[in-house]
Amino acid sequence: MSTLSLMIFLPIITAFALFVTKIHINIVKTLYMIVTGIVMYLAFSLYVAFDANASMQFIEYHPWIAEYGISYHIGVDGVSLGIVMMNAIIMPLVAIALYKQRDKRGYWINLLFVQGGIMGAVLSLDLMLFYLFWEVMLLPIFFMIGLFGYGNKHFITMKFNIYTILGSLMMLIGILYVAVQYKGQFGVYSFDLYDLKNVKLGARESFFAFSGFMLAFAIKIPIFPFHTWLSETYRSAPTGAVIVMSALMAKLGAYAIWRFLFTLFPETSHALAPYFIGIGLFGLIYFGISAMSQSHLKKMFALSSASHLSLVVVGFFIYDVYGLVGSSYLIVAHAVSSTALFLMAGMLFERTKTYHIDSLGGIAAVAPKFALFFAFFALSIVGVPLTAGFVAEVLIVLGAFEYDIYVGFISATTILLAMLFMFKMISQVLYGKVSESAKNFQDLRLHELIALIPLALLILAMGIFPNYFIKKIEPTAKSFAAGKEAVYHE
Amino acid sequence: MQNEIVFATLAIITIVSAIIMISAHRPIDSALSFIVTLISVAALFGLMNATFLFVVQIIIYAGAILSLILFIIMFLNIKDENLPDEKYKNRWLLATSLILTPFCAILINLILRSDIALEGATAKNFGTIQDVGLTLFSKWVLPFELVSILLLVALIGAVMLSKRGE
Amino acid sequence: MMLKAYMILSIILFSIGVVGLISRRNIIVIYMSIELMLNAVNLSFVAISADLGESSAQVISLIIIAITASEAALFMSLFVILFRNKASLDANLFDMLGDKK
Amino acid sequence: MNVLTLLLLGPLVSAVLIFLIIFLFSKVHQSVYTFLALLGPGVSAFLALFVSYYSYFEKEVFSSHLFTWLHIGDFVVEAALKADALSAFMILFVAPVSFLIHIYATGYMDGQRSYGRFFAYFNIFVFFMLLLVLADNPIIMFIGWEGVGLTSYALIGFYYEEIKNTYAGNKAFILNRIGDFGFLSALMLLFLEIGSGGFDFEHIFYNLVQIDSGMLSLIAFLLFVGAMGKSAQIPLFVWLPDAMAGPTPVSALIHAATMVTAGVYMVARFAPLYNLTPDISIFIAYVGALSALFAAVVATREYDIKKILAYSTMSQLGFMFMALGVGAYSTALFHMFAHAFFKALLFMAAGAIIAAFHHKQDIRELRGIQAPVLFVMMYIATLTITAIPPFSAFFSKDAIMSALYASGHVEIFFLAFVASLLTAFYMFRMVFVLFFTREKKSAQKSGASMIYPMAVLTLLSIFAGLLNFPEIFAGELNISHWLGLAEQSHKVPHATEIILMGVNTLFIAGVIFYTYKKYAYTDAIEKENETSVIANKFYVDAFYHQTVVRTLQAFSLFFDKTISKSLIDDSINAMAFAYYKIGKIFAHAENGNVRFYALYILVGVVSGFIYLYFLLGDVV
Repeated sequence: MSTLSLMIFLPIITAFALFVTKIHINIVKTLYMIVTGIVMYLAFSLYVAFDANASMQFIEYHPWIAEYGISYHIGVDGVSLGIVMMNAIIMPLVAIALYKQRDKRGYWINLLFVQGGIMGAVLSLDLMLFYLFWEVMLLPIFFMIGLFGYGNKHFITMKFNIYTILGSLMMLIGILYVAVQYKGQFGVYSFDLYDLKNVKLGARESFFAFSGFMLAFAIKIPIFPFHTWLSETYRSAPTGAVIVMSALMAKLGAYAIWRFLFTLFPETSHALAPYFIGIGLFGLIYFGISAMSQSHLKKMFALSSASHLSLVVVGFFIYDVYGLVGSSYLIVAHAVSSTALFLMAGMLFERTKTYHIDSLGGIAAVAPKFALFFAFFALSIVGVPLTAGFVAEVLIVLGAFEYDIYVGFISATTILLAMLFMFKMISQVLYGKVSESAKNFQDLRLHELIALIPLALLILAMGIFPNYFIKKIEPTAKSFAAGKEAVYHE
Repeated sequence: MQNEIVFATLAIITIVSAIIMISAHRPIDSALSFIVTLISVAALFGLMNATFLFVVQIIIYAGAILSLILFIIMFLNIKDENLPDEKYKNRWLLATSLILTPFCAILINLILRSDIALEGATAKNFGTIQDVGLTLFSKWVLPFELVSILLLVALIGAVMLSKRGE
Repeated sequence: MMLKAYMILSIILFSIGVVGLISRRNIIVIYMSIELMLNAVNLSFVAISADLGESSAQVISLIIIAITASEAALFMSLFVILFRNKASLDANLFDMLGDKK
Repeated sequence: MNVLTLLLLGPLVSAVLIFLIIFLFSKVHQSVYTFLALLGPGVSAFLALFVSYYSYFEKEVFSSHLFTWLHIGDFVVEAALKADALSAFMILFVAPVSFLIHIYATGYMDGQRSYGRFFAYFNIFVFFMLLLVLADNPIIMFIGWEGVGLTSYALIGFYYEEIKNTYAGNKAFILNRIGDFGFLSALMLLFLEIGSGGFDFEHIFYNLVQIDSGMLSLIAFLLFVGAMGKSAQIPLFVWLPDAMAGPTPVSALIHAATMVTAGVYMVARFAPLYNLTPDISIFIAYVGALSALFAAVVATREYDIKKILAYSTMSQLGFMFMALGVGAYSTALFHMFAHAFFKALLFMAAGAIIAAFHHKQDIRELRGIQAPVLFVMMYIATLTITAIPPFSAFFSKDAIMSALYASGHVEIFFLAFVASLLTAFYMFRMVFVLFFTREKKSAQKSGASMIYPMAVLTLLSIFAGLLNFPEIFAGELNISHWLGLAEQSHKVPHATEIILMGVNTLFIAGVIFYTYKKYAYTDAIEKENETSVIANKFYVDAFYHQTVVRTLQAFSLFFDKTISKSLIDDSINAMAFAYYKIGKIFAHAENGNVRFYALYILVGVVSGFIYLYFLLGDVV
C-alpha cells in the first residue's frame, strides 16, 4: 500500500476497529495518538519526497467499478499537499491539547474517521471517489455535534447536515450529468477527473453543472449568503469538531473549487469569476463587520474564519499565480492559526465556563503564558508581519491588484477588518481588571504547551521563511497559470 | 315502444331508490330502499330476457344478502346514538357528486358517440337456465369451481371472525 | 335493444355508488354502496351480453354475484366485531392506518 | 558575520533570550534582564556608529543578503539589508538614542512587575525599527513598518490592568494600519508597474520613469497615507495623544525619536518618486502645515504633560513634512535628527518628573517642582524646540523656514511661522507653569541611570546642529552632501535668510516674554476654560467616534441581526418550516380513513379522465 492510501485508510480502519471493539478509553486515546502520529510521519516523509518541480505526483490508480469507469485514483500536488500536511499535523496536536478533557471513545473515533475522510477527499482524482469521501467526512461531524455539543445541538446539527447534504446532492447531480455527457461523447463511462475535463459542454449546460458543484462548495466554505449555519454550528460544536470544520473542511471547499471546477469547467469558471470575486469581496467585508458586534467568542472566530475564507475564494478566482499561491498559503496559515485559536477558546471555556467576551477579562494578569499565546494567535489571524497570514495576504492582494485595481483596494481592506474585532476581543478578554470568572484561571499546562508551541513555531517559520514552503506550491500554480493562458487566448 | 316505457320507469325507480339509499340517515331506510333498487335491477335483467339472472338476483340479493343486512341491523340493535354524526352529509354528497359529474359526463358522452349498439339478433333461448348452464359448465367450469372454494373460504372466515370477537 | 341506455344507466348507478361510498360515514351504507356499484357493473355486463347474444357475460355476472355473497358474509361478521368494539357504525373511527394514533 | 546582520539581530536576540527566560524560569534577578536588555541595543548602537562613520567618511555602502524571502514568478523579495547614506544617517540616531532610552528605562521601570516583558517588547521594537530603516526593498521595509506599529501597540497597552490603556494601543494600531493599507496598496501597484525589473530600491527608482504620471501620483499619494498613519498627521493623528498611556520611556522612544519619524524617512526614501509628482508633494506640505498648526493650537490648552509633548511631536513632524513637501529632504531629515534628541530628552525629563511625583501627569498638580537638574535639562530642551539660537533646532527649523519661503508657497510659510510661534507659547507655558512658582514642592531624586542618558541627550540637543551647519555661518551642509538626495534646492539670498532668522527669533522671543508674563508666578493656568473647542481638541475624536465607530457598529448589528439572522437565516428556516407545514397538511390527508383514500383515488381518476378526454377527444 502506498503512502497516500495508507494515510487515507489507516485512520478509517482504526476507527472501524475501535468502533466494533469495546476497549478502555485510555487505549483508545493511545491508539489515536499512535495512528495520527504515523500519519504525521508519513506526511512529513511525503513532504520531503515531494518533487518541488513537478505538479501532480504519487499517483495511484486502480479500477474499482470498471463498468461505470469509477476508479480509485489518487495523487497529490502542491496545493493539496498543504491541506494534507495540515490534516496530519493538526490532528495529533488537537489530541494532545484535549487529552485530559475528553473521555468519550466516540469523540476520538469520530476524529480518526474524519481525518481519513478529509485525506481521501483531498487526494482523490476521481469524482465518485471524491463524492464518497466528501460525504464520509461529514458524518462524524454530525455525531460529534449531536453527542458532545452544547446548547441547542440537535436542531443545529440537523440543520447543518441537511444544509450541507443538500449541497452535496447538487454536486452529485452535477457529477452524474458530466459523466453521462462523457458517455454520450466518448462512448464509455468515466468519473476520472482527467477524462471528464475533455467533455465539451454548451454554455448553459456547463453553467448548470458548475452551479451544482459550486453550491456544495459554497455551503461548505461558506461564502455569502450560505453562511447562516456557520456561527450557530461553531457555537454548539465541541472543540475538536470546530477545529476540523474551520481548519480543514472549510478549506477543502475552497480547494475543491480549484481542483474540480477550474479543471472541469475552465471557461465557465473564467466567465463567472468576476461574480465570485465580487461575492468573495463582499463576504470579506460583510463577515468582518458582522464579527465586530459578536459577544460570543466562538461566533466571532467563526465569522472571522468566514471572512478569511472569502479572501481565499477571491484568491482562487483571481486566477493567477499570485492569487493561487496566496490562497493556498492562506489555507494553510489560517488552518494553523484558527486551530490554535479554537483550541485556546476551548481551554478558556474549560477554565471559565463561559464563552462570553463581556464576562471575561484580566486573564493576562493571572495567566501570562496563556495571554501571550492567545494574543499571538489572534495576531497571526490578523496577519501581522512575520506570521504566515501576512505572506498570504500580501500575495492575494498582489494578485487582486493585478486583476483589477479596485478589487485590489477592496481586498487590501483585509488588513484592516480582522483587526478591528480581534483587537477589541483581545483587550476585553485578556486585559483590564481581573474578572470574576478569570480569578482562578490556571495558566497553560504542559500538554497544552506541547500542542501550541509547534503551531506557533510553524506560523513563525511560514512567516519568516515563506520561500521554503512556497517552492512546493509554485510549480502547481505555474502549470495552472499556463492552462489559464490557454483559456484566456482561446 | 312498450319496452322503452318499461325501461324508463324502471330506470327512474332504480336511480331514485339508489339515491335514497345513499342519502338516508338510518341504515334501515337505506336497506329498504336498496331492496327496491335491487329488485328493479332484477326487473331490468328480465327486460333483457336474462331470466336466469333475474331469478338469481332476486333470490340472492334481495332475498339472501339484503335479509342478512336487515338481520344484522336488527341484531346489532342500532340506536340513533350509535349512528355516526353526519353533520356535513349533504355537503359531502354534493361535493362528491360534483367531482364525479365530469366523469359521468365524459363516459356518457363517449357512449353516445360510440357505435357499440350492434342490435344483433337475440337467440331464442338467450338467458335461460339452459343457455347459462351450458356456458357455465362448459367454458367456465374452472372459475365456477374456484368460486365454490371462495364461498367456502368466506364461510370459514366469517365464522372465525365472529368467533375471535368473543 | 337499447344498449346505450342500459350503459348510461349503469354508469349513473355506479356513480351513485361511488358517491355513497365516499360521502357516507355509516359503514352499512358504505357496504351497500359497494353492492350498488357491483350491480351497476352486472347490469352493463348483462346488457352487453344481451346485445351480443353471448351468454359468457352472464356467467361472469353470476360469478360476481357469488363473490358478492361471500363478501356479504365477511362484511356482516366484520360489522359485528367492529360494532362490538366501538359501539358505533362510524367509518371515521376506524382509521388505524393514519399516523395520528 | 556581517555587520548589518549583527546590528539588526542584536536586539532581536536579546528579546528572544528575555522571552525564554520569562518562560522557563519563574524568578530571575532583575539584573539578568537589565544585562540582556542593554546588550542588544548596545551592540547595535556601537555598530551603528561604526557604520555611519564609514558611510560618512569613506562613502562606504554596507549591505547584507540574508535569504530569499519570497520568489514567485516575477515577485522576488530578497531579505536584504543595505546601509546607504540615508539608512546610515537614520541608524546614526535611531540606534544610539534607543540605547540611551534603554538605559533610562532600566531606571524608570526599576522594580516593576513586568520588567522583563517590557524590555523584551522594547528590544523587539528596536529590531523592527532597524529593519525598517535598513531594508533594501519596500516589502521588507513594510514588515519593519508594521512591526513597529505592532510593538508600539504592545507597549502602549503595557499597563493592561487599566483597559483604557489597551484601547489606546488598539487605536494606535488601527490608525497605523489604515496607513499601512495605503502603503501596502502603493507597494502592490508599484510592483505591478515596474516590479518585474527587480524590486529593491535601486531598481525601483531606476525604472520609475516607465510609470505614467496618473498612476505615479496615486502611488505617491498612497505611500503618503502610510506616512500619515505612522507619523500622526491629519487626519490619522488621533492615536498619538492617547498613545501616551504607555510608560514614559515608550513615549520617549517610540512616539518621539523613532517610530513616528518613520513616515518622514519613508517619504525621503521615496524622494525620487516624489520628485516626479509635484502635486502630491505640495499636498504633503499642506498636510504637514495643517498638522503642525493644529497640534500647536491644541497643545496650548492641554494640561497633561505628556500630551503636550505628544502634540508638540505631531507639530514638529508637520514641520518635517512641510520640508519634504517642498523637496527639501535633507532639511527635513536634519530636523528629524535634532528632534530625536531634544524630544527624547523632553520626554525623559517629563518621565523623571512624573516618576518623582507618584505618576501624576497634570501640570497643574505638578506645579512648583524642585528639581534643578531636571529643570536645566528641560529648559535647554525647550529652548531647542522653540528654535532659539544656538541650539540645534534653530538651524534645522531655520533651514525649513527658508526652504518654505524659497519654494514660493507663502501660505505654507505663514502657517509654519504661526505654528512655530505657538510652539514657543505652549512649550514655555509648560515650563513656566511647572517651575516658575512661588511655593515649592520637593521631589524624589532621579536615579543615575536616568540622569546620565539625559545628560548625554542634553549635550546632543545643543550640539547636533553642528552637523549641518548652514552656509551663511560658513558651514558646509554636511548632511546634505552626505545624503546626496535628489533635492529640489530652493536657495534664498543670504541677506533674506538672515532677515528671516532675525524676524523669526524676535517674534519667538516676544512670545516667550508674553508667556512669561502670563504664566510665571501667576495662577492663570487655573482659570483656563476647559470646555472650549480647543481644549476639546476640536472634537475630532468625538467626530471620529460618532461617524466611524458608531457607523461600523451599526453596520455590524445590521449585517448580523438583520441580514444574516432575519433575512437569510430566517428565510432558510422558513423554508424548512414550510416543508414541515406542507408535510403536516399531507399527514392530515393521510388520516387512515379508507373512504378518504377512495376520495383521493377518485379525484385522481377523474382528473386523469378529463385529461385523457381532452387529449384524445378528437381521436375518439
